Amino acid sequence: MPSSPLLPKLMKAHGVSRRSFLKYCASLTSLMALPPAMAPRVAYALETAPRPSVIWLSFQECTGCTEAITRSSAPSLEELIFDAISLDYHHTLQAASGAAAEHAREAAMKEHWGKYLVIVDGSIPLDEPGYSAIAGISNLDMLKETAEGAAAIVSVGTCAAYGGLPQANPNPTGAGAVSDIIKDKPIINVPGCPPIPMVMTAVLAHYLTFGIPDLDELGRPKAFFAESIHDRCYRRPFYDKGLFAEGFDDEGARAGWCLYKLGCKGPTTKSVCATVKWNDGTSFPIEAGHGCLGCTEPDFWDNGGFYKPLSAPAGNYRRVGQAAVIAGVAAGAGGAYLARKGKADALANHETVDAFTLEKEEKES
Amino acid sequence: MNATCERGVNALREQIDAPVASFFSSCVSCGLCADACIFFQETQDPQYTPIRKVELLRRVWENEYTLFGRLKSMAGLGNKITDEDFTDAERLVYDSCTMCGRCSMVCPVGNDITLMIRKMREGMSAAGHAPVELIGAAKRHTKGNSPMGDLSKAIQAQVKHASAETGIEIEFDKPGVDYLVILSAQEIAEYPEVIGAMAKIFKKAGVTWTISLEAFEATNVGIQIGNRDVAKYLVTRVVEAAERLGVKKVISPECGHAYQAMRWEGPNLIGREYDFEVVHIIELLDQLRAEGKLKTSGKDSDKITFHDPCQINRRGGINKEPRRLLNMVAENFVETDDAGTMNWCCSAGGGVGANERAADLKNAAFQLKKRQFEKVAPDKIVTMCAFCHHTLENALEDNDMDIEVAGLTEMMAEYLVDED
Amino acid sequence: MNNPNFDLLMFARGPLFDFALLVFVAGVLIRVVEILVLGRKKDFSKAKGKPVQQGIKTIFTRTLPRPGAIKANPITIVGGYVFHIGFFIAFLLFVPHIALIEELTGLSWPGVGRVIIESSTVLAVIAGLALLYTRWRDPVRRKLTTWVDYLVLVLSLLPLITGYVAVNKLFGDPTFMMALHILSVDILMIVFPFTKLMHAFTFAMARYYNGSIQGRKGAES
Amino acid sequence: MRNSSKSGADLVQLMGAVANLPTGNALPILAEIQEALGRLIESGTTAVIDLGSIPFTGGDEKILQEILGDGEVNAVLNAMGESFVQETAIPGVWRVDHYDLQGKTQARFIEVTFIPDILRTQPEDALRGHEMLAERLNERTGANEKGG
Repeated sequence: MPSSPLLPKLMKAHGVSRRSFLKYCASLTSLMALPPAMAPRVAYALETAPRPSVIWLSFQECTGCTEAITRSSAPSLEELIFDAISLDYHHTLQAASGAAAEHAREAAMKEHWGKYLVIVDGSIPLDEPGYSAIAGISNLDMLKETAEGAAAIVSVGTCAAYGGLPQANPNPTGAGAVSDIIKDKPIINVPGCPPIPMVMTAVLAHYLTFGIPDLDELGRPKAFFAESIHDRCYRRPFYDKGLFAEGFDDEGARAGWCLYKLGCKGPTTKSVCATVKWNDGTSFPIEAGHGCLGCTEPDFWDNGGFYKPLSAPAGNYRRVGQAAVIAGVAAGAGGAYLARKGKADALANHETVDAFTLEKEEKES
Repeated sequence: MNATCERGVNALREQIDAPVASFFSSCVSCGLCADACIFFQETQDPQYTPIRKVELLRRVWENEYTLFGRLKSMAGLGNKITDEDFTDAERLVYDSCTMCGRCSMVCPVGNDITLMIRKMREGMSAAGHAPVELIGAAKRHTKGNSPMGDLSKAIQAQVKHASAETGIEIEFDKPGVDYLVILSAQEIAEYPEVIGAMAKIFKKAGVTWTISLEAFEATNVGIQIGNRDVAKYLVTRVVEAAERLGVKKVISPECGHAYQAMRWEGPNLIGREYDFEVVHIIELLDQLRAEGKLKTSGKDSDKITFHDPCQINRRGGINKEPRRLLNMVAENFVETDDAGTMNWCCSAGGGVGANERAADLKNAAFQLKKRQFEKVAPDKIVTMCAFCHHTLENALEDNDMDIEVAGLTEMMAEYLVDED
Repeated sequence: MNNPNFDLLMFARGPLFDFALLVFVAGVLIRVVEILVLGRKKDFSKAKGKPVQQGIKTIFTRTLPRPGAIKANPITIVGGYVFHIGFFIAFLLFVPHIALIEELTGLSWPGVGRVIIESSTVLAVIAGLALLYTRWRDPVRRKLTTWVDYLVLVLSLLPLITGYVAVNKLFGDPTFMMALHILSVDILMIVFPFTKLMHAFTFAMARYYNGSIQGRKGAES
Repeated sequence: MRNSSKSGADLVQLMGAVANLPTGNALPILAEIQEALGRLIESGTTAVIDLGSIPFTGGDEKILQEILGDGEVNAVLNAMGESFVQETAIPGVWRVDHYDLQGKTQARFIEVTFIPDILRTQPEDALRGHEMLAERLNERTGANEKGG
């Protein structure tokens, strides 16, 4: 029975003790920023939640999000969560292809109409349906069709959440985000390029246990996107001390100084990268020596350049500056001409005065 | 050819140059100039804030010499200058300003407000808004040879008297001598002792000098009124006499604005350098002292303080010279507060003394001097400007203060070494 | 989906900054050219001192007040110092600002830590408020002050306040506050050439002229 | 530039020092513990405080440790990584720190309880233990039978 809870059986199969499961639930509760008293409820929900049917749609994407979520170095409970879902359609992972694969999707939709979860990675081309299609069905049609019977949609990765790289200027395909198209379903955005796997699992766990998490104005779960990377960055003390790397290979960079001047977008980027980190907590981009690109934010490709400091102007200031000098000098010259002329006229109009013409007519007598 | 508002505006237009434009561009309305002004200090009336006194000049500058001002005028938002504006400025530009220059010293952005008052007066006088007393003096000086009228007879009598008293012959209009001495009308009328004093000192120093009967008057009411044409006319008399006589130097007497007129404004009024040098009498005395040609013996035991004339010290750069001289002859020399570069005006310079309308303001301003003198309580106040001398003498008397006032030249002559 | 806060930030950093830069650079150039072109008549009087040297010297020496001046106008002078010094420390020594200047001009220098930047900012704001107060309360300054002066003072304080709020995340979305911070600077740049903010450039000219006029006479300045 | 490597090391130290400055959150937490302990005595209500949910640095930990101290029980769990369950010198107040397989901190809790749940053997595990023991006994007896 696909809808029966599978987790206890899986745990047993993997030789995971219940104590380990409780420990995991406690940690998960903390990660989801839920009160610790909720831990037993998390455990209960995970144990009893029916195994949901999940349809994973991949559109204009690079498969990085799928890679990230399937690349765990050690077997973990995160994997169990994924095992707990019934991934009925994922055209990269599933064995079936072509018509058979589409049948699987249709069958799953039919069987779980109104209850299945749709996960989307990749953006949707809106200019021309033919830019991206699967089995002859355009991404737009497939999303609309699949979303109709969905209980909720999780937009995984910045492309699905906000348009991402395909939408970057000049946006050749007219790429749009899921939320640009689907307006009548709850959508959880888990942006990132790719998102942190642990965040994806925690969001799924939250969905499985308590439904849609608390979202911010950009549709992101607040538990993972409330604080900026800058706030929790281990290099922050250097920022506060005024110590900044000037190049990627200078002494400051090697000493671990702040990467702000090298274009780090940490201050304007909300994500838990600096605390949860990547590859099972090994590191994150800033720790690896590169500034944050701001990948969890909309339009991050076009926000003024990856290597330009956040405080630097982002427009055509060089050309404008030159134009300003020319305009200033030209207008100054015009003003100068008028001023000089005014003064010359004044001097030409000078009436020589003597002691007897210092008074006004009516006063003189 | 009569004074009109338009003539006044045009004169202001002529006066605006890069310094003025930079001053107005820089003013941040901090108000620090107010405390530098003797009239504000004594009245605490904010209208006497120095920079406010030149508002009219600022308006002309904004209207006519700035792009944004021009655009404003084109949009009908400009400000039209009327004769009333000039009338309103009279009391600020003439009555409550002695052009003492203290405000120019304190302005944090470096505005020379005093210079702008001088320029304002060009416009005021051209528009017919100069004080009547000063206009009268200008007329008298133009027609005669001094602002007090014709002083030919008086100067001849005073010179004769000095000659008789000192036994030194003083020749008028003698060509080829070292120095041409010019005097202020105040000295001729009130303090003629200075003539004898100079005669004695120059004789001892072995320098030759003369006085010109055609141009003996050093003062220049054109500078006080603020009219360059009048000032030029008056300064030309002295320049012509000096060059005709072929003197090396013209000695500017103990008179503040005369020094400004002769030494600093004169060449610019006539548009060329002089063929001679202009030195202030105190500068000259100090030079003679340095050369060992001025020797004194004995010292005055009175408690003496020194009053710095604004135009000679702050605006003229003669600061250490009088002190070096005074120390030769004064045993008990005490400075007042703020003495030197930041000294306070005698209260009546820059034409204020002649201006009846400003009498109350002048009296109010003197109270500051009074307090300073009371603090030092000197027996004698020495100065190097006949008009300061005159003002202090009268004001002290009006305020029932029994303090003697003396000119420095006269005092130096008194202690000249008597050997032969 | 867009982040309106980030879009505002990009607008402030992008097109509006470009416009502000245009107005600022062209405006300041016009104003400076306009002053210089009026020129000065040749002075025929024989110099006693050294006008050029004293002019240059006065640019610096006039930075210090005359003895006694502080006592007479404590708020204006002390407030003025604290405001200017604080403003320039926050502006010129905060590394993100240096990064901006480096981007524009290629010039760079070391910055200082947050403690110094933030205390300077706080002091500058307090000083600015004190200056505002004395403008409003003191009869001399009240009479001199136009509405533009009040506006300029307030506009000069806004970048300090918004910057402090943004960096410390006191309230509001930090990205939004950062956008407001840059917006406030853009506005300051735009009003700059039209107001007394020009003194930041012309004070050196004014002090030079004053010094050289006095210097010619051998008088102090 | 001469001393830069040295100053670099100093700065790393400094960075650590700055990161470990107490945030001032230790005392409020202790007050909360005191209150929770009262409730535990009165009504048997247990409480859990998640130290990961608020800014809590090494400096804060030190203050907490100074005041709570070490108690009588000190258990190490080996459940998908280590967990340390220690009773503090204040009986009824427990520290529960979970680490993952890589030894990274997963979660830090203060539990105010008579015994942390995680120490108890879970019925499901006991059930599995019962099965396992039966299997093992079966194997042994089976082997004995064969061998005997």
